[in-house]
Amino acid sequence: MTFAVTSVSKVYGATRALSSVTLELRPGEIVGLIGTNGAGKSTLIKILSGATAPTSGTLSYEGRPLEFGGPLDAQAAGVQTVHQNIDDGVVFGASVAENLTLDSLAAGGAWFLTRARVRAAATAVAPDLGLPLDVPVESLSASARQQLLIARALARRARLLILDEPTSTLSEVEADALAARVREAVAQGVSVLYVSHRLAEIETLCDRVAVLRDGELAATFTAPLSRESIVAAMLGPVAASGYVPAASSQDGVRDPEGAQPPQSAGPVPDVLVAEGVRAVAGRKAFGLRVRAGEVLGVTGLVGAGKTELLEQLGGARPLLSGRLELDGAPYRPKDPRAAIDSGVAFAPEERAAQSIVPGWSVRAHVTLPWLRRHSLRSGLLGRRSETDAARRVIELFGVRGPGDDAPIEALSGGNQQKVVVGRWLAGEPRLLVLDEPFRGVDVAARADIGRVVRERAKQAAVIVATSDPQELRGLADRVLVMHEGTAAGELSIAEATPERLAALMSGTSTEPPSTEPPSTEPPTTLPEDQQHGEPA
Amino acid sequence: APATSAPSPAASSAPTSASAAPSAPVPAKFAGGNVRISLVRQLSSGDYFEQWLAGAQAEAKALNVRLEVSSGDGNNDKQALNLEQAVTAKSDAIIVDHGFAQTVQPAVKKAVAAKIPLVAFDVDPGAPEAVALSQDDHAIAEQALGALKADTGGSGEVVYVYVAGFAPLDRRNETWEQFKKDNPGIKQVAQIGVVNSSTASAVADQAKAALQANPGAKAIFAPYDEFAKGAALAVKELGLAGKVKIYGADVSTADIGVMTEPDSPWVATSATDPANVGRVAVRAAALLVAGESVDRALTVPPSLITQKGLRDAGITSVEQLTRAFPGLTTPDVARVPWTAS
Amino acid sequence: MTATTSTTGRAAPPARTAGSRAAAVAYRYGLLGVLAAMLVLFSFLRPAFATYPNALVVLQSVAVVGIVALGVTVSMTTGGFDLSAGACVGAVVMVTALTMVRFNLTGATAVVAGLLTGLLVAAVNVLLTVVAKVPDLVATLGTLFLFQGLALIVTGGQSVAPGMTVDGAPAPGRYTEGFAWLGGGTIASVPVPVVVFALLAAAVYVLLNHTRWGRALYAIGGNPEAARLAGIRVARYRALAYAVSGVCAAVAGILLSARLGRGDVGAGDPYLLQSVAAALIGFAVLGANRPNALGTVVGALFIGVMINGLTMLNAPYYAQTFVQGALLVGALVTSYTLRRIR
Amino acid sequence: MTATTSTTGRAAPPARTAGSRAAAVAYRYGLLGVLAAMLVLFSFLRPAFATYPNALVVLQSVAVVGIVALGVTVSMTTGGFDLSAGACVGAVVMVTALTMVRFNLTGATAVVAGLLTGLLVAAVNVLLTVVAKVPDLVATLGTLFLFQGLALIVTGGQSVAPGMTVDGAPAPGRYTEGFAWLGGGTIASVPVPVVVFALLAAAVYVLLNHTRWGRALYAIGGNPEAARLAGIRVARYRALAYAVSGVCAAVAGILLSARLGRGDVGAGDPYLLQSVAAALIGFAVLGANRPNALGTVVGALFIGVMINGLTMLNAPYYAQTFVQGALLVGALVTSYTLRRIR
Ligand SMILES: Nc1ncnc2c1ncn2[C@@H]1O[C@H](COP(=O)(O)OP(=O)(O)OP(=O)(O)O)[C@@H](O)[C@H]1O
Ligand SMILES: Nc1ncnc2c1ncn2[C@@H]1O[C@H](COP(=O)(O)OP(=O)(O)OP(=O)(O)O)[C@@H](O)[C@H]1O
Ligand SMILES: [Mg+2]
Ligand SMILES: [Mg+2]
Repeated sequence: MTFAVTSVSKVYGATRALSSVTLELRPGEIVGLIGTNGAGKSTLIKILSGATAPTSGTLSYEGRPLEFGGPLDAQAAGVQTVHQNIDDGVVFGASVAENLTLDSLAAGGAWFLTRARVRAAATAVAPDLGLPLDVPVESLSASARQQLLIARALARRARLLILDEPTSTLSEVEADALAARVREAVAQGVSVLYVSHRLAEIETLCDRVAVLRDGELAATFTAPLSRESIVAAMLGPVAASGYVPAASSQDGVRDPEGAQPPQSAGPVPDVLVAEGVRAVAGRKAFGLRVRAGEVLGVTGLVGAGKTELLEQLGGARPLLSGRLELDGAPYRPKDPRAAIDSGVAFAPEERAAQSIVPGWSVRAHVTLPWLRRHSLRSGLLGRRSETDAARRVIELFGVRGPGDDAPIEALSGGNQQKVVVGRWLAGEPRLLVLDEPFRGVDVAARADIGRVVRERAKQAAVIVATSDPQELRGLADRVLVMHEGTAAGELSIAEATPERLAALMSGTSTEPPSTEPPSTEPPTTLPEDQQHGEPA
Repeated sequence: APATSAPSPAASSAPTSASAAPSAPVPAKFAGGNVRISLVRQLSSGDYFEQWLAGAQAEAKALNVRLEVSSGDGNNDKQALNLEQAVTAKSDAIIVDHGFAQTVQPAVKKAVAAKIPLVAFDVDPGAPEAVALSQDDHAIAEQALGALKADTGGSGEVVYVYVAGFAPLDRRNETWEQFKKDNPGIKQVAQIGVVNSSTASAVADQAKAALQANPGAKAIFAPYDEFAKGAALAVKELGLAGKVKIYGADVSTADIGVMTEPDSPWVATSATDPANVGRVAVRAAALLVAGESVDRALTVPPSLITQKGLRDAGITSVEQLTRAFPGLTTPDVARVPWTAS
Repeated sequence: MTATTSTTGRAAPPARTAGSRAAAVAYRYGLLGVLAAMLVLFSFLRPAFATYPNALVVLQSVAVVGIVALGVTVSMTTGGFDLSAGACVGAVVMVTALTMVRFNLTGATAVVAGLLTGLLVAAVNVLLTVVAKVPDLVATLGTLFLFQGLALIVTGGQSVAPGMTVDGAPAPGRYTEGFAWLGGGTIASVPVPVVVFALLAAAVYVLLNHTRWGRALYAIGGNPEAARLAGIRVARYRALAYAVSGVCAAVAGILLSARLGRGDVGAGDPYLLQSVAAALIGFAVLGANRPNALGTVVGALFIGVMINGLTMLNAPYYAQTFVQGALLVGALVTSYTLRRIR
Repeated sequence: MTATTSTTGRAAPPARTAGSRAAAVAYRYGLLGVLAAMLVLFSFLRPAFATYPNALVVLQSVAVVGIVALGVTVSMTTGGFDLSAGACVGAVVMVTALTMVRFNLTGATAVVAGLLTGLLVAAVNVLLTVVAKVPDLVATLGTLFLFQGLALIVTGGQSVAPGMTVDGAPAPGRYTEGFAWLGGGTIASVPVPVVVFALLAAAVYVLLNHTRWGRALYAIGGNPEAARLAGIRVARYRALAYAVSGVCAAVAGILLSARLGRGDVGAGDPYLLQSVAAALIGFAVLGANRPNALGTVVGALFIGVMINGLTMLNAPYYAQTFVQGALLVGALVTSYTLRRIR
C-alpha cells in the first residue's frame, strides 16, 4: 500500500531540477513537501502524477514498479493530483455541476443526460460542498474553484492524493475546512502528499515532512515538527546562518526585528488619500491614506473585497465612489496605463490569468509595462536596456532559473511570482499596490520581496493585500482589515494581535467608531495614535 | 460563370476559304511538332469552358500543336500575369480566352511587341495585329426572344435573370432592353440573378421566391445556361410545369438532359457549340503561326435549339446535337488549308 | 490562527433593475426577435410570403446549408473548425454523380459512396489535426484544397451529367428515380431535404445537449487539458466531431446532388461561408455564446428568410448582400452589446 | 536577511541528441526547405522557370496576395481575425475605379479615396469588435457582407470600366497614366507592386518584431488581461491592428485596380482565402508558431511558386488545386510533427 520514489532525477536542459530523490508515501499518512522556490517540488509532483517522465529513477507501488505514460496512467494507479494552477483543471463555459461530474463522462454509464441527472450526480460527488450547482464555473471565486477540484479528486477514490499549494488561494477558514477534509481522506487509508509554503499548516497537518533543497532531499522530519529545523534544512547551512526566519515569531503579526515604522521626524506628506471609496457597490464607504515610506497592509477573509479595492486604486476597474488624491492632486485613473503614468504600479492577484503571457521570456515580462522607456529614439526596442532591466530584477529578487532569455514557464511558480511582482519596482513608482504578492513564494523569498519593498517604501508608499495577515509581519506599518466589502477597522502594527485581527476579520468586533464615520463625509483613517477599540 | 468579354468588333463572319480537301502542304514547323500555343483563360470550370477546352485540345492534336493551358480561375490579374508569362516563355502563338479588355490589353501589347501572334476570344485585344474571335451574343438573345415571342404571342409577365458585369450577359441584356421596347405587351415582373460556383441552385431559390410573389408569370428569360437550369429546377419544384416556360442560352450535354426531361419547362435555347468555338480559336492561331492571312474579326453564329427538336431527333448529347444541327459546326471559319475537315 | 467564524458564502445575486432585466431578455431573444420582426414585415408587405408553400420554399432553400452548418457546429464544439465542409459537399456531389452516371450503379450505392466520401474527408481531417497535431484552421484549409482538387481530378474538371461523353462513348447511367426523390420528393407534402434537415437538427440537438458525448465535446472545447485529465479520450471525441461534420456535409452533398440532378463542379463552394455564418450567428441565440444546434438552425433560417423575403420584395440582387450584411451586423451588435449590459 | 543564492546567469543551451537536433532544424527550416526544393525541381524541369523575368512574374503574382496577407497577419497578432480583408480589396478596387472613371478625378485622389475606404472598413471592424465586443470572426464576417454589398451598390452591381454608360451618357473619366503605372510600371526593372510588397513586408516585420507597438500587439494576443494590467491600452492596439489590416488591404486594392484597369465586381473575393492561407502557413516558418511577417512572406511565396511552377509544367488546372492541397498538407504535417518531436 506504499508508494515509493526511488533515486528519481530530472534534468531540464542545464537545470538539475531533481537529483536522486528517494521518498516513501505510506497509507494513512500526510507527508508535507516543502522547499524554497525552485527546489523541485512541482517537478516531483509532475513525475508522480505522470505529467513528465523522470530522467532516471523509478516509481513503485507495493514494490511493483510503475511506468506512467501520462497523467491517465497515474490516475489509474490511484494517484490524484490537484495542481497549483487551478484554472488548468476546470472547464470554463460549463456549469459547476458539469465540472463536478466531468470524470463520469469518461466512466461510461447512462448516455442520455438531463439537468436533473447531472445535478444528482454532482451532489453525489460532493454532498456538502455548498456551491451553487447551476452557475457557470467562471463565476466562482478562485478558492471555490479549488474546493471544487479537491472534491473531485477525493471522489475519485484516490490512493495517493497530491495537493500542490492547495491553500495558496484559500483563507484560513477555508484552509481549516480543507484540512478536515484531508484528514477524513487519510482516515480511510489514503496517502497524502501536501505542498505548501505555509509552515504553520505543515506543522499542524503533517505526519512527516520532506524538505527539498536544490533538487535534493535535504532532510525528512517526523512529527512533532520543529519549525526552526525545517527552515534550516530548507535554506541550507549557508543561508540559514544569516537568516532569522520570520516564521519563528509565534505571536501574530508583531515582529521584534522586522518592521521599523518610519520614525517620522516632521510631518510626512500623504502619497495616497482615498475618501468615500467602496470595495463593493452598495457596501459602506470608507477612507484610507498612505504616507511616503509607509507600508499599509490590507487583510481580510477571501471575498472581503481586497482585490476590488486594490484594482480601483490601480486603475484596473472603475472607481465605484468617492475620490482619490495622489501627492495632493486628484487622481482618477481610467485604466492601468493612466495609473502607471501617474506613478502607481499595480501587481494583480492571479499570476497565470493576469500577469503571464504564455511563451514569453522573463525579459519580455519584466519590460512589458515599461516599453516606452526601453524604446530607442528610432522607435525600436533597445535589446540592451531590456536585458539590463531583466537582470536587475533577477538579481534584486534572487530569481532562480535559466535566466532572462528563457520562457517564463521554465521558472518555478514562486520564481515566476518574483518576476511579475519585481517588474513593478523597475519603474520607481510613487505608490506600489501589490495584491497577494507572496502567493506561492517561499519564506526566504518572501523576506527578499519584503526587504526590497521596504527599501522602496523609503521613497514610495506601498499597499499590500493578503488574506494571510502573518505575511504582513515585518513588512507593514499599519493594517487595514476588511470585512464583507468594507473596512472593518485599522490597526497599527503594534496593535495587530491575532485576537484583534481575528475579531475584525470575522466581523465580530465592535467596530471602532472612528473608522465607521457617519455616512456623508467619511474622514480618512485616523493616525495610528488615535486608534483604539478592543476586540470582543 | 458566363462567357465574358468587352464588346468585340461587330464585323460579320467571313470564311477564309470554301473548299473541303487539304489544299496546301503541311508547314515544316507543324510537321516537326514544335509549335507551342499558349491558351490563357479567364475561367476554366463549368461545362461551357470544359467543352471549349476539349474542342481546342482536339484541334491542337489534329494540327500537331502543343497547347499550354493556364487559367485565371476568375482572378483577372492572374490571367494578365499568365499572359505576360506566356510572352516571357516565347510561345509561338497565344489564345486569350475571355477576360477584360482593360486588364489584358497591356499584356497583349507586350505580345504584339514580341511579335507573337494572338487570337482573342470574346475580349477586345485592342491591337490591330491580333485576331478577335467572338460569338454573336446579340443574335443569341434575339433567337431566344424570338421563340419567347412566338410562344407568348408577344404579351405576358416575364421573370428575367441577369447579373451585370459579365460582357456577354451585358450584350444579351442590350437585346432584352430593346426587345421590351419593341414589345410593350411583355412585362418584366421580377429580375433575379446570382453568379457563384453554385449558380444553378442559388438561382433556383431566388426564382422560387419570384414565382411565388408573381403567380401570373408565364415565362422566364434566362440567357445563360446555369440560370436556365436553376429556373427549370424552381419551376419543377413548385409544380408549375406547363404554366411557366423558360427561354435560355448556351448548350451542353447536361443542358440537353434538363431540356428533354419529361415536363421540362425549358423549351428553347440559343447557342453556339463551345467545342466548335475552341476549335476555331486554335485553327486561327495555327494559321497565324504558319503566316497565313486570317480575318482580323471572326464571328461564330448561333443556332436556336428547341425542346421539340431535341426530343424529335432523340438527341441526348452535344455530339449528337452537332450531327443533327450542322449549323453548329463552322468548318469554314478559319479553315486550315493543310488539313481535311 | 486568526479568524474563526466562517464567511465563505457568496454574496446574494445582485438585485436587478427592470432595465437590466429587459436587456437580458433582449440578449437571449434578440436574434429571435429580429427574425420574428422580419417574418411579420415580409408578410405584411407581400402576402404571398406568409403562405404554407412559401414557407416550404424557404425551408428547402435553408435545408442544405443548415445541414452543413449543423456539422460545422459540432466541429466547433471541441474548439475545432471545419473549413473543409464546403469542399466535402462538392466532393460528395461529384462522387454520387459518378457512381450513378459513369459507373451505372444504383442510387443506394451512390448514397453509400457519398457517405464514405464524407467519412474520408473526416479521416483526413482527423489525421491532420488529431494525429499530426496541425492546428485545425490550417489543417482543414489543406483538406479543403485537397478535396476540391480531388473532386476536379476524378472527373478531369468536367461536370458529370447523364449522357456525358466518357472516352468517346456516352456515359451509361443516369440519376435513378429513388435518388432524385431525395432532392425533389416530398413526405406528406414536405420536401425530403426539409425532413432530413429537421431530423438531423433534432439529432444534433440531443447529441450536444443531452448525451454524455455532447457534454464531453463541450468539455474538450472548454478546456482540453482538464478534459483529458478527467479521462475523456480527447482524440476520439475530436475525431467524432469531425466525423459528424463529415457525415453532415455528405448528407448535404447527397441532397444537393439529387436536387441538381448532376455532378456540378464547384457546387459545394458557396456552402462553407454560409454554413459558418449560420453557425456563428447561432452563438448569439438564447444567450448560448457557444456553438449550439438550436442557434445554428435559427441562424440558417435567419439567412434563408432574409434572402427569400428580399427577393420577393424585388430588391435588386446587388442590394441583397448589403442588406444581409447590415441585418447580420445589427443582430450581432444588439446581442453582444446587450450581453455586456446584463 | 539573506536570501537564496542567486543563479542569474543564462543557462547553457541544453545538450541535445543529434536526432532531436535534426528534428528541431527540420521544424525551423522545414517549410523553407520544401520551398527551396520546389524551386530547384521546377528550374530543373523547366529552364524557363529559373529566369529573371519569370522570377519577376512570380513575385508580381504574389505581391497583391502578400500585401493583404501582411495585414491579416497583423490583425491576427492580437488574437483577432480579419475576414473582411478580401471584401475590403474589392471595395477599394471599385472606389478607385469610380473616382477616376465616373467622377473624372485624378489618380492621386483615387489613391486617397482607396486608402480612406480601407480605413472605413477598419473603423467598422473596430466599432464591432472593440466597441460592441462582437467576437472577431463573426464581426468581420458581417463586415465582409457589408462591404461586398456596398461595392455592388455604389455601382448598381456593374463593373466600372472606362466608357461605361452612366445615366445614359458615357462615363467621363478614365484610368490615369500615373495610376496605371502603379500596376504596370517598374522601378529599376522591378514591377511597382513587387517594390511596394517588399517595402511593406519590411515595415511590418520591423513593426512586429522590433517596436513597442509590435510587442504590445503580441502581448494582447498572448493574454489580453495581462496586457491590460501591464498598462497596454488594449482597445487602441486592437484598433491599430485592424487599421493596419485595412490599410494593407487598401494598398493591395489600389495595386490590383491599377493592374486590372477597371473596377471589377468581385475582384477582391479570391484574396481572402489565399491571404489567410499565406498567413497561416507562415506560422510554421522558423518555428515561430504565431503570426509573423517573415512567415507570411514565405507563405505567400510558397503558394505563388507552387502555382507558377505547376502552370509552367502544364499541369491541368484541375490537378493544381489538388497538388496545392497535397503540398500544403505535406509541409504542415512535416512542420508540426517535427515540432512535437523536438
Ligand atoms: N519546463 C522547464 N524547463 C526548464 N526548467 C524547468 C522547467 N520546469 C521547471 N524547471 C526548473 O526546475 C527547477 C525546479 O522547479 P519546480 O517547479 O519543481 O520548483 P518548485 O519547488 O515547485 O518551486 P515553487 O515553490 O516556486 O513552485 C527550477 O529551477 C525551474 O527553473
Ligand atoms: N468571480 C466572482 N463572481 C462574483 N462575485 C465575486 C467573484 N469573486 C468575488 N466575488 C465577490 O466579490 C466580493 C469581493 O471579492 P474579492 O475577490 O475582491 O475579495 P478578496 O478580499 O480580494 O479575496 P481574495 O482573497 O479571493 O482575493 C465578495 O463579495 C465576493 O463574493
Ligand atoms: Mg511549484
Ligand atoms: Mg483578492
